[in-house]
Amino acid sequence: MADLKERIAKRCAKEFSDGDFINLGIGLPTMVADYIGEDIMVTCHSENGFAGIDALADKTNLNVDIINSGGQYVTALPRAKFFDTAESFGLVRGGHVKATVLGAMEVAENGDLANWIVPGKKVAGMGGAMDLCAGCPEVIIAMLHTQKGQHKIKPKCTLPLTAEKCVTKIITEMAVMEITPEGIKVDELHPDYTKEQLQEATGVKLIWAEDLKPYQED
Amino acid sequence: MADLKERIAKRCAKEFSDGDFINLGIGLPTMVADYIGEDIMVTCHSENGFAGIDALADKTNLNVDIINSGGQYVTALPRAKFFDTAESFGLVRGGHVKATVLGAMEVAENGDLANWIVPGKKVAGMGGAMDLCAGCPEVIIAMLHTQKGQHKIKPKCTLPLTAEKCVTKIITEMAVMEITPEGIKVDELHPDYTKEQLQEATGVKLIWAEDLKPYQED
Amino acid sequence: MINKIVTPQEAVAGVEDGMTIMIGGFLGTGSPEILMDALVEKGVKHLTVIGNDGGLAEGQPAGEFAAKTSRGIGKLLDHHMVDHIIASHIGVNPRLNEQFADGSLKYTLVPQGTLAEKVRAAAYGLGGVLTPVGLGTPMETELDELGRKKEVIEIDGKKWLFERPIYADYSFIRASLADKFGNYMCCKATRNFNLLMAGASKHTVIATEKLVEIGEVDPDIWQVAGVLVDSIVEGEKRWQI
Amino acid sequence: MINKIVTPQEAVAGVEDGMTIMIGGFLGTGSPEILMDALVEKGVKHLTVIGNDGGLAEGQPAGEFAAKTSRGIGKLLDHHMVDHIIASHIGVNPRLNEQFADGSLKYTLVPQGTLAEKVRAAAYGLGGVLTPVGLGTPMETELDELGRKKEVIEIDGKKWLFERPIYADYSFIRASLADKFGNYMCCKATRNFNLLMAGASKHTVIATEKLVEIGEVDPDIWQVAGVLVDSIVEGEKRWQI
Repeated sequence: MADLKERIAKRCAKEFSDGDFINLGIGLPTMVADYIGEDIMVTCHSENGFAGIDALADKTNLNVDIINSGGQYVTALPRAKFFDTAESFGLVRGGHVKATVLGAMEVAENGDLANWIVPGKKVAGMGGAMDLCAGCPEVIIAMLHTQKGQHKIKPKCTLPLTAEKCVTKIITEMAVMEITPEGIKVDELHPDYTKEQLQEATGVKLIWAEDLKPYQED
Repeated sequence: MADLKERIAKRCAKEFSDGDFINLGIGLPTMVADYIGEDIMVTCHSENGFAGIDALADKTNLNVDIINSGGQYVTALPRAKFFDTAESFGLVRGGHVKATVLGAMEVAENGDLANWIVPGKKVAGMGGAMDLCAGCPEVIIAMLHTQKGQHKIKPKCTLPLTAEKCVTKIITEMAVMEITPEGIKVDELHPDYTKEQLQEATGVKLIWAEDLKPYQED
Repeated sequence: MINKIVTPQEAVAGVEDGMTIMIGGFLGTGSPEILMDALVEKGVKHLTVIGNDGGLAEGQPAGEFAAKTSRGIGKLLDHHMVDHIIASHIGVNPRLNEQFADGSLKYTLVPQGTLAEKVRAAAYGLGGVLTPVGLGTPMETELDELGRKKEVIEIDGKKWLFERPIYADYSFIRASLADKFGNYMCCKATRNFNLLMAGASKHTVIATEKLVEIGEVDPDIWQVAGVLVDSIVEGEKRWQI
Repeated sequence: MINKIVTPQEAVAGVEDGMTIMIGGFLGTGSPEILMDALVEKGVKHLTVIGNDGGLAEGQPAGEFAAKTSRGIGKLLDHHMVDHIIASHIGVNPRLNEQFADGSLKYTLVPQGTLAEKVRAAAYGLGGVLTPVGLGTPMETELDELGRKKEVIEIDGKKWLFERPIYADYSFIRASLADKFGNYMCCKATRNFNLLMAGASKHTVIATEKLVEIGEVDPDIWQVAGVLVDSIVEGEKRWQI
């Protein structure tokens, strides 16, 4: 499982190029930062207050005024810009944060995303997730393809939405898929799986790219 | 004439108390600052970029990065806060600039104000005047009571408005008047003039305060 | 001459049961702790609180840097002083879900960037916010913090969700540095809502870590204008871990 | 690694006849002069210009500190490069009224605070501005800069004027200090529109008085994020009087 998550994080990291400004959600998406090439300069947005988040802090470099959006003490890059919440989400809503990488509970065929609430369960709140999904030009879902054998990619979301028609790409351990006006198109398939297996693990009829490629690993 | 303008400026200065944040328009209103008591702390807004405008600059203290809204080099008080235009007019629109003192071409009985454009004449633009008149809780008109014998206080403005129902007080060389729901009420009359003279110089029927006072000079 | 410097007790003296207050901070970072302590001491009840989240409870976040006491809004929750919380995230501090469950606390959720703009609109006299955030989600259909229906407004063929400004009786803000006129700045990631809440309430109170004389530092450092600040409290401490 | 540092000529190379550009400054103070000079050198025509005003002409303001050359947008007006100016104040620079009179220039007036919010709304992805400013005035009935009707929107019994965001092809900004990533700050009264225009255009260009290495100064000094800046030009001078 850890290996699969690492695979997904590594593949996500390939989405970015020099100069990009991006946001990485909590959990698996946070791992993406570890795999971004050192030859490119990618700046990560910490929605609570700055552009240019670096690693977790330790006793030697901890500044109590610098946390990430999960409340952990972190360090900031030398090029960091600190900001208030209006500026932080102005950057998001204005489309200046090119991409956000997030997990999902459900993704619909049209790009609808549900990842913030399960009715009846403990309420956590959307935090900045709705802003990020509505504002970022690219919303990349990084997740395990299914949950306990259940489809997460579905014709329609059954849970309340985080944002409508926002997802642009889905990266799982099995495949790399993009949301198109015609439906979900598979661009890369991992060699561990067959087309049939991917289709079976997915709740909507997949479209296969004419130039379907193997899943890019390293 | 200069004496009359000085009288008006001096009287306007009495409107302010310790801690007030105000805006003074160009011309006569700018003179008001000279008469604000040194025992109170009044902060003046320079809409182009800061709170805490002081005197005009000279060769000994000139900073080319500090101008007033008329483009003149000025100095800033030690308590100055510099800001961008959104913050400047956020303070105005939010009602945090308690009062603005402005000249007028026409003031209507209901507080409508026209002071920014004469159709057919050279166009100057409203600059920040519409924001100030719509945003400041108190809009104080400081002007000579009439222009070449013509009424400036009228039943209705004939020129395009700067803002509707914005004027709260009118201070001229003759009187101090406030705009009330019933009409224009005279609170102070200068001893150089009779009630009849003031009424004649005014285009609307005046209401006389029950406790009509002499014009406060010094 | 006007003197804005008061004790924490004086700063909160006007806060009454049932009032609405807004509080800076993000999971406690950048919250004015000495004002929270003064509110707890005063023992005011039935507050409506506007903030990003519910602060932290003792022992959060997990790990070696866990707090030895509650932080920020968490202190008010510990003492059951809050009836209604308006926030973007309410999942971290366990007091929140406990009090939702026992019925003593209700919540209104607002997306983080929308909450920021609602506060700014209140401070800056705007009629509200037109945002794409929340369209097609429960934000579109749920009532707002005062039970008002939200409108979807279509402009030039594109839809926007209209959200109203949000006002309070008091804004409680943490500054890193301030002068005696109330000009202030917040270091690093403590800016969050602290730069936005000044002027959005009837009374704006800052608690500052450092206080300097007027004119002591280059004014280019100030992030918020002292003209918005009614009261200044000295003695806010750097968070100790 | 990405390099944003270019010459003034490179910074304006993409500006074409007929484009819309927004320019920081207030009567010249805080305008990026080296970018204006580069535009004049390039000789681009039929521009739509968004700025607070028309800058200054040679000899303005009257008095001992009069400028020896035109300033800011004034330089573009001297060379008849502008077809349409969108500004709050057009009375100072005499070139403006001359060119209105000869029919070569048209104008759209926007109240200063509204113009600031329109620019901010464009940069920050908001649907527009709801302001009380301009109600009952010609602003309510005149068409906006793109000839669109403005709406008066009534919310909870109060009227607001709806003004749309304003976008451009290029934002030309003057910074006092910047780092090589594009983080920047503007000293004193040069902030005006310079802190707002970044990100409101397809391309954001800053001309800076001082340029430092990344990490050379405390990041708390920065007012605008380098992530919004596409190109950085060195060599902007302090205005000489």
